[in-house]
Amino acid sequence: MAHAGALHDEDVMLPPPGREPGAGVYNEKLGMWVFLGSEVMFFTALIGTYIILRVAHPTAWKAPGVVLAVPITAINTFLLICSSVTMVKAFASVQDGNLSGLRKWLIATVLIGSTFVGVQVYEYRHLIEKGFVPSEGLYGSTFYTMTGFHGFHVTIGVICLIFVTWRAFQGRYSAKDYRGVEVIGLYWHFVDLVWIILFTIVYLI
Amino acid sequence: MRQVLIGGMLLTVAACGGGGEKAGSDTATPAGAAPAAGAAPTAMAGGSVTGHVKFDGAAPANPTIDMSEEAACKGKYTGPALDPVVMVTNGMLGNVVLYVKSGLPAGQTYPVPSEPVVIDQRGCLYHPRALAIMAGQKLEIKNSDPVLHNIKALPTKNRPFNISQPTEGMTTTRTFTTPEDNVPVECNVHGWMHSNIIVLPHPFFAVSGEDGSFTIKGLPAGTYEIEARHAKLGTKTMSVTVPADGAATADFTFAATGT
Amino acid sequence: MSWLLPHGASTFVGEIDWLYYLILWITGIAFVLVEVLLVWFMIRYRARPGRKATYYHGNTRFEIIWTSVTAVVVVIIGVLSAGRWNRIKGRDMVPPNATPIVIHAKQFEWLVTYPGADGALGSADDFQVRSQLHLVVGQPVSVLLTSEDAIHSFFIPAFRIKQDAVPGMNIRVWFQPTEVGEYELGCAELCGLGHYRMRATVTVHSREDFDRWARDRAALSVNK
Amino acid sequence: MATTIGHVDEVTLGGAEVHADTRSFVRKYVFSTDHKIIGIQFLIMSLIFLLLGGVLAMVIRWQLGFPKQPMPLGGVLPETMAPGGVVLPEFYNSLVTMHGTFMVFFAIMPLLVGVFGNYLIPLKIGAPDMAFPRINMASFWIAVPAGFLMLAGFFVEGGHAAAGWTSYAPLSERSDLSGVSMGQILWCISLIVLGLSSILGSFNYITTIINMRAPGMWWFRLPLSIWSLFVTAILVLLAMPILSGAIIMLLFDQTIGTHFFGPAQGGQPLLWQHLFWFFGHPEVYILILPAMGMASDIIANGARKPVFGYTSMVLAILGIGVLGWGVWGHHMFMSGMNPTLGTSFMISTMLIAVPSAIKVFNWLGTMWMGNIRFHVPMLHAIAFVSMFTIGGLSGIFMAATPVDIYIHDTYFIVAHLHYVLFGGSLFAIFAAVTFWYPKMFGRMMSPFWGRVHFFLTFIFYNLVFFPMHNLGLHGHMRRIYDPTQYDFLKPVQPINELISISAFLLFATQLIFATNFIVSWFKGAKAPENPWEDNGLEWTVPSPPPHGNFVSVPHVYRAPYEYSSPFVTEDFLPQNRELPEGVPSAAPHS
Repeated sequence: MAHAGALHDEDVMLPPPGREPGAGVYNEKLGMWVFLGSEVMFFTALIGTYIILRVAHPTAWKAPGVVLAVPITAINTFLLICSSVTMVKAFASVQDGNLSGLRKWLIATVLIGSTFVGVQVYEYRHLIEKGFVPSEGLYGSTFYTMTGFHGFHVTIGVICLIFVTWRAFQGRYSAKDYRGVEVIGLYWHFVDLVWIILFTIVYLI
Repeated sequence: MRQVLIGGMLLTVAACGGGGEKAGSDTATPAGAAPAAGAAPTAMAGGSVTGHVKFDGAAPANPTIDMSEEAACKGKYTGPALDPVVMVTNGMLGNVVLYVKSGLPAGQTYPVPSEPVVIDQRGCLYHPRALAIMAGQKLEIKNSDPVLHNIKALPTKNRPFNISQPTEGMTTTRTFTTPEDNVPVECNVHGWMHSNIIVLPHPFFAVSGEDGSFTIKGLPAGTYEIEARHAKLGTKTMSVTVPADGAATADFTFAATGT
Repeated sequence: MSWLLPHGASTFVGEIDWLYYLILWITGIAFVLVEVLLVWFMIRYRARPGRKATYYHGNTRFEIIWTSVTAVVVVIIGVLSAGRWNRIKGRDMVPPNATPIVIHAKQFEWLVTYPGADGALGSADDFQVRSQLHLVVGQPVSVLLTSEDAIHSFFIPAFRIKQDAVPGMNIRVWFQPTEVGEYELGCAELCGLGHYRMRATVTVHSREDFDRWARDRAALSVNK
Repeated sequence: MATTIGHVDEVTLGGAEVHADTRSFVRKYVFSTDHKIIGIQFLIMSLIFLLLGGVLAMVIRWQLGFPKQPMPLGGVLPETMAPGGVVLPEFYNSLVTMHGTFMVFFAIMPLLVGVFGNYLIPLKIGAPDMAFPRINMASFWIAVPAGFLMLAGFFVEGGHAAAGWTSYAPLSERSDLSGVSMGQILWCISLIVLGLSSILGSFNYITTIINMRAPGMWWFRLPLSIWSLFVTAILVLLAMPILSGAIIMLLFDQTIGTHFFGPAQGGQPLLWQHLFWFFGHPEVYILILPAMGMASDIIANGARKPVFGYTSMVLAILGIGVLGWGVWGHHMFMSGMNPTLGTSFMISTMLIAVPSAIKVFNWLGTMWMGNIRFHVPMLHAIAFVSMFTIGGLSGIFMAATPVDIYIHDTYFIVAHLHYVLFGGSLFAIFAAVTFWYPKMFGRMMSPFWGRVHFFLTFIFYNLVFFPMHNLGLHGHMRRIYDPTQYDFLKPVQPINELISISAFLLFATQLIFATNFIVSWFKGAKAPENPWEDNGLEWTVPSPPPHGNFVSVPHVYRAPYEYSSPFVTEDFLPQNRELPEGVPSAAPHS
């Protein structure tokens, strides 16, 4: 087997060279897709519980908008969708090698993401002052567990985005190697998708 | 590496959290027991209050307990087992908890009595059915039945406990750290077994025996308000002046209706 | 160390024991077949110098045979089970003439409420007994299981009946005792430190015997 | 990904694998990113927890065999657990709970998935290391605090969790019912942390197996141990988050007063059972699939013959992996859920019995017409087949719902689960540890003491667990502290005593394995390059393999089980051995 070291720098974005063809993508991307599989099951457990409890005990829930502030959260949802758009823009610009565009859009994504978490924390504080606490009943329990863990995942996403942005500023990414950006982009779109589902079934029903 | 640090931190919190609690429950922590700093604990004075708790009118019938499923306890009774809620023997009322309600100098702390208060489980009933204990004093729970009893105490201010005593002759000691008005105690294996404990900040209390008599010892001179509490018949209070080293008498009477 | 089920005293005993013995036969044969084959192969094909194993990758015909045989056997057992299961546990299979009883499971006791002379629950003459189940031989009983605290499991080995009592749910279970005698009822779901002590006696009387017991039992006022 | 931080010789993908090792002792053996070191770290940790789980079992057996009599050495236990050496009922419930929890989560699962997943996957597929070495290291170093958290539970107020390893609500979530508060909370936190460690491990294994197989290692040339570890990793990936979600809800119920499972405010106790067993059944397949895979490897090696029906064995593994998700209801026939669900779960459970039967017949087929060498791993693997058969067959009694009415939550179930877990997984683990010990440590475990340990374990194991079937058939309920309370159980109490005594002897026998394991580390005979004359890629590198495993990327030419091939004189043909032209690389597939 010829010494494969020489090829090492160019094709790091391809699946590991000199190996049996696997999933056709490089390891980190495949790893993230598989990890998102486990995240799907985690939210299935939480959302499944919510659906079962709500079907079995519908009276514990109030009509939409009575307890939860739908307008603010609608804006918040729009914000999170925008952050997915900025993430895609960041990814597109790094593919084109436009590193300043990458940095700009990454910062935008971080800012919008953290605003989303901020608004959610504000909403929590407001709800708790109004007396809507997790121990209030099934409504409170399911609401805080689902949206709380989604918020936790968004926070982890923002922290990782900050890390990716910091490495972008170090010039770590280029048109030939933007794995970090793509992987965190996958995670971010997943978290955004989960919120769209959560927003519908928690706030609008 | 980050997860490792979080894991480590969780671990230390759990370990010292665990350690700290452990010490609190079993061993009496004198410092924690005395309420306010106040004057140093004084030696026991000579005054005392004695008396009887009488019961006038016909004693209500105590409920019978169906112990047919607990042969070991059923054997200890000749007739049907009665739950002595209102224990009246020739006009005298037992199981009444008497204690000094007020009149003690404020902020005064008292030494925790060394001998434990004993609650005995005999014939699948608590003897005595109600009792008082000082915060920090040892409560000795004895099981004289060859049968499992579990002692579930559900106080609010103190730490609840739920311990079991599967064999005869087993004794377990617990302490209550903070004064509490009423600690309900029950046995889940025998649904009819109930008892109440009042945790006091001072050692001046007594429980009236079957003959209704009681003595509260070691009181310094002064006038005090003594309260007598019966689980079912309610409470009565009476103020008494205790000489420096003599005995004052205080007799309570409860009626069938009980105020 | 016997493989026979202990003596039973309810109508379910016939159905459950028969299916158990059928499965015991099937699994017994399968067990002997596999273990004997295993031991025989170990002896017959043990390593001997100069000998080489047969270079053989498998045989699809065998695979299809033992897969289908296993599938058929388990499907047969499944079909036989489904009918019995529905007869025993089906929610609409409670016989109409069953005596209604409420059994309230609580940590470490069974509180049994009897309908009293008028045979109807909720009437004034109902009375409650602690940890004693008294039945009339041949009379089906429909027990409404409730629980106050943890999950308990109403289990009478002699009647081959078991049903969890779940707090927050009223679960109906019915059975019909067929022999006079004294049996035991235990809790089969871990429910706390006294789980092993949730024993109750089950006494199956003749009709007159039961009436006599119920009469003097109702007179006693039982504490809560 | 090439890293520039710290040491230079981080493993590079595709490049020359083996480098000069310049790492410090700490980087090399403590915080190592080498899958082999992590495998050995998991091995030591899980063997310790296996021993601990065994000690808890001994206390349980003492109490069941000799109820309420003071236990020898019992005086060492504090007054809250065993005053005067007499085990208390609440401590007994904690023992039962923790025996199950330690054995399932901290012994068998790490031994199968953590140890042999880590050690064998890269070596057997010809990869230098795992896809994400640092996440692999994090996976171990998150499991360690989880273990300490679980151990800490014994020392807190109110004792350790006491609601069974299944921790059914509402007993588990209400401390006033069980008398346990901090212990249950620690139980929950520890399993959530362990869940994170397992999820990190599983997506690492899946990525490695998919993307990093050596050239020529096609999917149908993977050894069955790797197939089973691959399907197991998928089961772990999808099942552990369900457990974490369920336990988080249980933890919230206990701490911040939410009402998921508390019936008083609308919560549903059955919801916990559904969530737990939706994780629980894939979990028990996680506990058996790797054992099946490694047993297949070792039986093929022992019988010197290709595995019978390789393709159907792979399909059986996939079948178990898929069907495993649809059978969880058979744990809940009596739970009060709608009886018609009982029928549907019975049918799906009957279906899943078929792949297990296929595997047993194929193991027999493998030994048929073989040239069987009875080395110690082969003895354990044969015992695995015969004991797993009993476990599988006793499962059919429970699948038949009417019979389950009688035997649910009795010792028949305890016998079944110990026949598949101890008779199945643990015998396979004994086989695997002995088989790959020379690869891990470069020395052989003593064959003599291996045989002594095997025969004694086999005898005492059956003396302990076979009579449990009869106890269960007699109606002996599960998890009861003192069976003599029931008159109908008094006649079977001698069986309990027999089981207890055999259990003590079984535990003593395991000390032989432990000493053999530790002593051979230093004094074991030097291991030849291929001690079992096996075809696996791992035997083509020195023992223990250097960091980076392969000097150059191996090339695979044939299926893993080409024993007694007519094309070579020896009776084994390693996967990477190049044969001259004109010799077919694989025989016609069945």
